[in-house]
Amino acid sequence: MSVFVVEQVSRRFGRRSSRPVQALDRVDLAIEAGQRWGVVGESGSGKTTLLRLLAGLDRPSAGQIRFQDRPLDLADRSSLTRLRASVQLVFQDPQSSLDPRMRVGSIITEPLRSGPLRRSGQVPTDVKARLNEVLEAVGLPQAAARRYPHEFSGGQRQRIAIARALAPKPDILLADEPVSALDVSVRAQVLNLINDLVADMGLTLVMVSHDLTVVRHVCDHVAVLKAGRLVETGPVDQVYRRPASDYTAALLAAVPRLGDRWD
Amino acid sequence: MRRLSLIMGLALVGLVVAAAAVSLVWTPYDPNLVRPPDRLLGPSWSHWLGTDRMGIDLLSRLMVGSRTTLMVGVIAVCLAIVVGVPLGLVSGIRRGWLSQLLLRVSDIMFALPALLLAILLVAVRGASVATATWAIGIATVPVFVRMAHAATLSVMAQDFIDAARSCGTSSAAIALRHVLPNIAPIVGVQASASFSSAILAEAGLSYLGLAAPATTPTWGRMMRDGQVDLFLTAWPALAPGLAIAVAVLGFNLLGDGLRDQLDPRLREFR
Amino acid sequence: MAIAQAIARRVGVFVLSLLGATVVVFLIVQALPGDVAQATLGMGATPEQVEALRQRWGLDRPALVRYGSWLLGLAQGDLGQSYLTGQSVSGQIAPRLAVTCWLVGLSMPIAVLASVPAGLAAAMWRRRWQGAVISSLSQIGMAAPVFFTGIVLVVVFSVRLGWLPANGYEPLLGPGGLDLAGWASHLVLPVLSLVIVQASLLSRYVRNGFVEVLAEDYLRTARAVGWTKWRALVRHGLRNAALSIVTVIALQIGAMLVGAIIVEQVFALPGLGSMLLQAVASRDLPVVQGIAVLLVVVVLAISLAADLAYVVIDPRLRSREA
Amino acid sequence: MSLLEVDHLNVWFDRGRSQVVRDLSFSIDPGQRLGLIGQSGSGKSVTALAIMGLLPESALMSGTVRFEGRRLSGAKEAELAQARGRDLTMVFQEPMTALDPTMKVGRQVAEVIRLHEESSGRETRRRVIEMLDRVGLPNPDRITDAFPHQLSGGQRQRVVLAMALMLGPRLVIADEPTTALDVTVQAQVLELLDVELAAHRAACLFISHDLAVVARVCQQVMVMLDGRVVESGPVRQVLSQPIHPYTRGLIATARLDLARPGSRLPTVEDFYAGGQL
Repeated sequence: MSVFVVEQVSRRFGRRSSRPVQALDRVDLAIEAGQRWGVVGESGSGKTTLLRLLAGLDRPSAGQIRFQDRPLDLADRSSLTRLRASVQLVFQDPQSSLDPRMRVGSIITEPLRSGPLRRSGQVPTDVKARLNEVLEAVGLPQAAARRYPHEFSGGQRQRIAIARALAPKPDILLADEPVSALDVSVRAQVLNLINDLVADMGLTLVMVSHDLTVVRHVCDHVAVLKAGRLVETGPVDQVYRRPASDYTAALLAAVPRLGDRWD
Repeated sequence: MRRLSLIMGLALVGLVVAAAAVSLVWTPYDPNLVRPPDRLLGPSWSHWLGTDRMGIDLLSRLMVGSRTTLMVGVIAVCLAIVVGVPLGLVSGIRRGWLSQLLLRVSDIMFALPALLLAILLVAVRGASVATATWAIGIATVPVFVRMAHAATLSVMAQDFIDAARSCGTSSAAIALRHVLPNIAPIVGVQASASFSSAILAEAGLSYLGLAAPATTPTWGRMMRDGQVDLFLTAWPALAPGLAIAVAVLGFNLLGDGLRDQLDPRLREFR
Repeated sequence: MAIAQAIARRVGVFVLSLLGATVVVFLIVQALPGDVAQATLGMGATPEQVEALRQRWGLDRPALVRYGSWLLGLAQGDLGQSYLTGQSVSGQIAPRLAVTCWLVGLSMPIAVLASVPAGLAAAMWRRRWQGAVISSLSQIGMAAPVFFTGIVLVVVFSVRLGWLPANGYEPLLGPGGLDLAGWASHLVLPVLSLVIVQASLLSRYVRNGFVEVLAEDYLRTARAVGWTKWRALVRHGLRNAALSIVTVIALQIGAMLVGAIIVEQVFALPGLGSMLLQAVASRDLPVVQGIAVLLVVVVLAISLAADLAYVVIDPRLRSREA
Repeated sequence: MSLLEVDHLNVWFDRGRSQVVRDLSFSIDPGQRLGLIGQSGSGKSVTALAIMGLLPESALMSGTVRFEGRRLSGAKEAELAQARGRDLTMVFQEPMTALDPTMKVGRQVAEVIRLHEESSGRETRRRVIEMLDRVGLPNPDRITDAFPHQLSGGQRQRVVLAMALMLGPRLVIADEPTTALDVTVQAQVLELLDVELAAHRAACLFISHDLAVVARVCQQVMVMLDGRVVESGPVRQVLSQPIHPYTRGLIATARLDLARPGSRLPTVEDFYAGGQL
């Protein structure tokens, strides 16, 4: 079953009077259940815009997104609730994605207390138990629930954000550059966590990144965006070994490797 | 250094509040008792701040006057918060033509200083403390609309708002659960600053003779009356002026102190 | 092209705000409950007398019509006739305007000139005693109401020292010809009281503007390539300080005009303020309305000028609208 | 003689309550490139600021910094300012905010020349355009009249590099100069830095949390942990025979490209228990 089908989707920003920015230009993409997709490109390539469209936080200027084989209509409450109940997001900047005035426990359980999700009946009802489950899943002590986000380091905050995303037992996880704000040495821990969780819970993953090696490590499929247009899609292994476009090849070559001078 | 503003602010505000509270049960003399033989006395042990041209004890009258000052400030600022913050909040969350119109109107009102608005109202309805309070309150509303609007916009730009939206949290819940707690400290700081503006406006109106009648003791009015005898003695004019300055300084310092105490991560929002 | 567009947009907003402001002033003065004619004649007047007065003042016409004709007059510089004297309001305002213009026009530039070095020093020395002294002085200057400052100045310079007159005004071009000394001596104290309040306020904003620049990455870059701290701050901070000053002037111009009204009362200057207060006392609504509109127009015009200055100072605004 | 000598450097913040740099000593020879690596908060940036004399006023510092034998630590601001930009210079992480938004970029570069040398207006403009061209900016005569916000992050970082390299300084301190850039732009900027440093025979202190980036530019490397240097030596040697367990952890985590996709990645904690997240 297709989870998302993106059909000829475009997104423009800016009013008609001024020069509009074409963030996405007629993009086609089909994401099947259980797949792990990486969306790769430079800043300004439209990768985050695509993710926001999938998350139902924004609507396309043209084209259509189908979610679980039905058109996604943000104006239609039931369509939106279906999306919200099964899709969760992890953001790039763990500084800004956690409300500084809330305790970690309330942050993580917010999705469980949201009206539409509760009424949909698809989310766990025992909030306390679920909180402890996800805290354990991301490797945080239960005492963390009573503390505030600023008491945690960047890597730990990203764990909190992941715990919040997992709390309502989503089928699909969307992640926007989940490790690019972190030190290289912390990156490994968060990538391990994402890998384990996606495998254990059988999630469908869509992860945006500018780093092809990160995508290769976590994903099985990759879509390469350049200036709003899709330049290449395919199994990650194939794209990594034999990139079909020069742009992908350039992206790959640009990633600094330890071996560059040393080997 | 930062703590200092807060402590001094609290001390000065505390002094004014204490004077008002004590005046309810006790003042050194009757604040309305006219004693012509005692007129225009300088400060002494029996009259700490001296007496005015009617022989009334200045300290007693100042203490009673602080009640008006605080009352006008509290009512005007509360009015402005209760009306202004929700409007600013809603216009920051729902950005339609209605919000735009609201902001435009508030900008126009902003061009009308509190004192001018009060003068207009007084011209129509006659001078009274109530009219002055209403005018100051109404004129302060746009301040809070603007401030709450700007603060709401910066909170709404944070990722945690998208996180909340993406799990179906309604706009109302977002406003109450995320935006309001995050802008509350800024509202508090603004309230303190607006409180001192309100005190200044009320004092100005009273000084111009546009607020309280001569019988009601207010600091501005006392200065107006004291100025007449300026070449005989300066005390009746200076003492209430000092009181106003102390109160305004207190609330200004309190506002600065509160702002410095704000969580540094919250300051990024502004 | 971009600049022209940005300017046109702001002028458009200005015109709309102007219209809005006339509506607000009109509504407050004319549409609030209370019968001015009755109030003027007192309770003893017969209904016929009241009706006659209402007719004479045109109060019997519907509000919309009255607003329309008032607006039409405004557009031609006609503010209507005084209830009291029957004279044209514009004609009465003209001589008073000069006093207020001198007062505000002299105070503002002096306050700006004083506040920039004070703000710069306070920012630079913000961790030392010199900065603390400047900041404390500006706190005190801000806290003291302008009439208190004025009275203190009178006590010192008129009562104690006897150097300057405590009140009154003499025009620059009086009946006896050019009278610079008389004119100046009557304006020194009023201008000084306004300057103290405004400079205190401005220097605080200027200080904060400079402090903001101190924390900017580009100041670090400037120092890394060879600017000393002071020179880097002046170099990159002045524009920022200019933005702060423009912002405060735009925000505070209303408060400044009101301050001028009060100062006129303190020093018994025959300016717009005292005219306004007399009109309020005698409920001469056309005069009140006329002066109020004039003041609001000035406030809006200054806001417009500030907005335009922004476009000139900040290049980001220019192209963002392109 | 060493170009830069840092001797027993200590830096405290918060009125001496928290120590950020602990007893740090090292030297850089002329033309040598030294990488300084560590997690955020390990004290690398503070070390750079201390060398430049750009520490915030609230910081306390002890120890000495010598540049070509002259003492920089404790020198007067005017004296330091003369050396900065001409003898040694620094490039910062955030290209978006490193330039004054209200000033044309050409003028900001030109000021570096005018600060330190006599130069006519026309001559200055020629040199600015030439330098902008050298750092690989397209249409340098157009870009010189652009405002920072009209340029991309990569372009701005090139402008910053142009300012830094304008007068051919003998030491360039680069504090995570490419962390905020896209990988493709990062590669270009690193290449540019490499070429320009070589052309000027300038030494470099290169700060990064990314071992792979440091290895790309430097011959020597120092590993910093909690304000201390725990290991230093030639890059080749440190990478092949790391001694400190923390260094081993860093190296292991940096080799994402060698890991089998989907496999568990090694973390620093596998090697060094003292480090936290």
